[in-house]
Amino acid sequence: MSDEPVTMPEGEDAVAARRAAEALIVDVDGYEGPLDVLLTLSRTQKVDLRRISVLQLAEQYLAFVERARALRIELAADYLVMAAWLAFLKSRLLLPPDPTEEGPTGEELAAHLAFQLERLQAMRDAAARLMGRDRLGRDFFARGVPEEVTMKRRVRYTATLLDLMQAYARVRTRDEFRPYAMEREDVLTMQEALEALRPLIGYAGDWRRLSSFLPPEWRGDPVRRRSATAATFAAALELARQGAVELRQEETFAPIEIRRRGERQ
Amino acid sequence: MSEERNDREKGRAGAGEPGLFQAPPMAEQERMVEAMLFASAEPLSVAELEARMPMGSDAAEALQHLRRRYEGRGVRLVRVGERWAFRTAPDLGFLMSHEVVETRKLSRAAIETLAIIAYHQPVTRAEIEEIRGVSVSRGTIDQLLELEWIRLGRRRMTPGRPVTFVVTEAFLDHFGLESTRDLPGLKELRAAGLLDSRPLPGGQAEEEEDGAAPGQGEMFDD
Amino acid sequence: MSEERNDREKGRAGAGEPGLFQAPPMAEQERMVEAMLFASAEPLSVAELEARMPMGSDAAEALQHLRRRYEGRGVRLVRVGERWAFRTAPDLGFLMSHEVVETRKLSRAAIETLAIIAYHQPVTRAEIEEIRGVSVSRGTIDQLLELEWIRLGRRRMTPGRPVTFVVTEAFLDHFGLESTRDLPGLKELRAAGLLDSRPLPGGQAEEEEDGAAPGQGEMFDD
Repeated sequence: MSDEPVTMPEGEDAVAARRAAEALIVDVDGYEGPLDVLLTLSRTQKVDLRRISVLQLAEQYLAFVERARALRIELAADYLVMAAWLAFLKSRLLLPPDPTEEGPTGEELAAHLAFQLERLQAMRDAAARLMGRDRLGRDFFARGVPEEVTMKRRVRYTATLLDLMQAYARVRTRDEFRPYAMEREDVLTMQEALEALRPLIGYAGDWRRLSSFLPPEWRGDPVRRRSATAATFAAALELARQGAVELRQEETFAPIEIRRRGERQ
Repeated sequence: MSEERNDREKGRAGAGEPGLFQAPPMAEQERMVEAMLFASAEPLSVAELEARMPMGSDAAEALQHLRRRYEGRGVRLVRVGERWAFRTAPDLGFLMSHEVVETRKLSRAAIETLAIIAYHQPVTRAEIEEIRGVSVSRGTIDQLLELEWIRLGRRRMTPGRPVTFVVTEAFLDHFGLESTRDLPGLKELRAAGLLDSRPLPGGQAEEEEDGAAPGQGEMFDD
Repeated sequence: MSEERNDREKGRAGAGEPGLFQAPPMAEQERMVEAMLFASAEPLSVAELEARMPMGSDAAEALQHLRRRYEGRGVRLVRVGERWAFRTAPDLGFLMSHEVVETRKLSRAAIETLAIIAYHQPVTRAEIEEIRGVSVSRGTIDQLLELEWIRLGRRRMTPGRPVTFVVTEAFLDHFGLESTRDLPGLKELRAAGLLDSRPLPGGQAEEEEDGAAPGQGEMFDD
């Protein structure tokens, strides 16, 4: 960004004026936004930022935008928004205040713009002072050979009483430590059913319902009963396959009946 | 040293004190702090020092003694925010051309953004943009975050809960500042009202700024 | 420092000496050597120091002064071959290792073994294994011994005379128990909801619980 004051006299020094204008426009990307342009323009007034003539500033800026457009150079929306706002501000400053109108007065808006410009300038000065300070790694230095602080890790183990009790409960219920196996408590295996059925079948010369062969202790609980029924049925099939028994069923879902084979009456 | 050692032994031997062991004498604590800070390139806090010292040590007091001892020397004990570090005296920078680390040049946008964050912290991105009159590119913030000169502060309790930015201890260390209160010209800027967030008269669209004033107060008030 | 600076200016101003400029006063040279050695990543020789110092400086002499200045301090100026460097005083080496205490939960195997010892003491390793249903690693027992939560009890008067394990006072302390008899029984564990994970089918679990109480009684009878 050029620090030279930007003036745009009409007529005479047309070349210089155009160059100044072009510098501005061509550098429009170099500017950090419309506030930056305004700050640059305000410097031509060579007064305290708090006392700049916002009206004059608005005129300079509008002229700048006008020239940019005359040169068919596209301006970013930010710049045009600022131009529109400054035109509005200019009208407010020029016209006598309308007491019926809401919102801030032209003076208030102008004062705010002056504040913004002053604040931006102040931040730039502050940034320059900051960067001008003695800096680490350039003007002052840290230790060249920092010594490694070795981290000795000491592990402290903890457990709570709850952990202890839960652990014991876990062990005692064995619900997680036993090698995995199906719970067999309520399952009558076919082998067991076969062993139960085989001695009984000797007495069954007549057709009898298969359900009557369920071991008595497996009849009450429905879960146990289901398992025993399935096992006994499978055992009966096995005995039939071996030729020891005959099976029959009157119709679908009717009770299955069983009798010893070979001894017809 | 042998004398100091003897003192130390005596100090330790003294029983009947509140602690289990009595802390070593201050001269010895000063040596310890000196050694730890000398060995570290990074600033260390009182708590970090005391964590490595014998029980009952008072690193803060040892630091005061040590700071005085190094006044005017080629190496100085400096405070960096809540931490302490040895740094070479800035007037001897000319001897250090060998140690200079070439740093990436910061863009103007980055420098200004950094200054705005330092002087206005905690500050939102919208506020930075309002002050600069131009949008702040993601890259600028990223660069400052990467340098670890800024970090995220608390979210602003305004609609949208925008994040704020604050400067770090690494920032203070780099620019040789004890705290953000020592930023050059801070008092004058504040007196001139240039650190106030002054909403646009009529208050259009700048509501977000309202939250800024108390935030700043928190940060800089003594 | 300002005094030293003045000296330095005077030193420099004095013309008509052999060199083009007079060397800075020794105190200033000492500061320079101090700063260079502090910031350098490597030890520096007299020649290297002097190459960076103003003409006519005597780094060797400055080193002698500096060495004396650091005698008995937390940091010492040491000679490394032909070069010089600052090093932490050897007696403060302990500060350069930072002990971090990390709290970790006891492993499942360890806590279960511990629980079995607590509930069944004195108990042999074979018994622990029978109760847990898996073998107990040497490491687990060692860890508990090291923590001083268990110790060896009397040998069992059975073939092989196996060692038994019992819990210690430290164990009671840690778990806030007056005695192992304060440990809740299985019924209480269930009442407290600690056993609610998949109770065993049928009445077996109940039986087991019932069995636990007398078992425990035996175990803990003195």
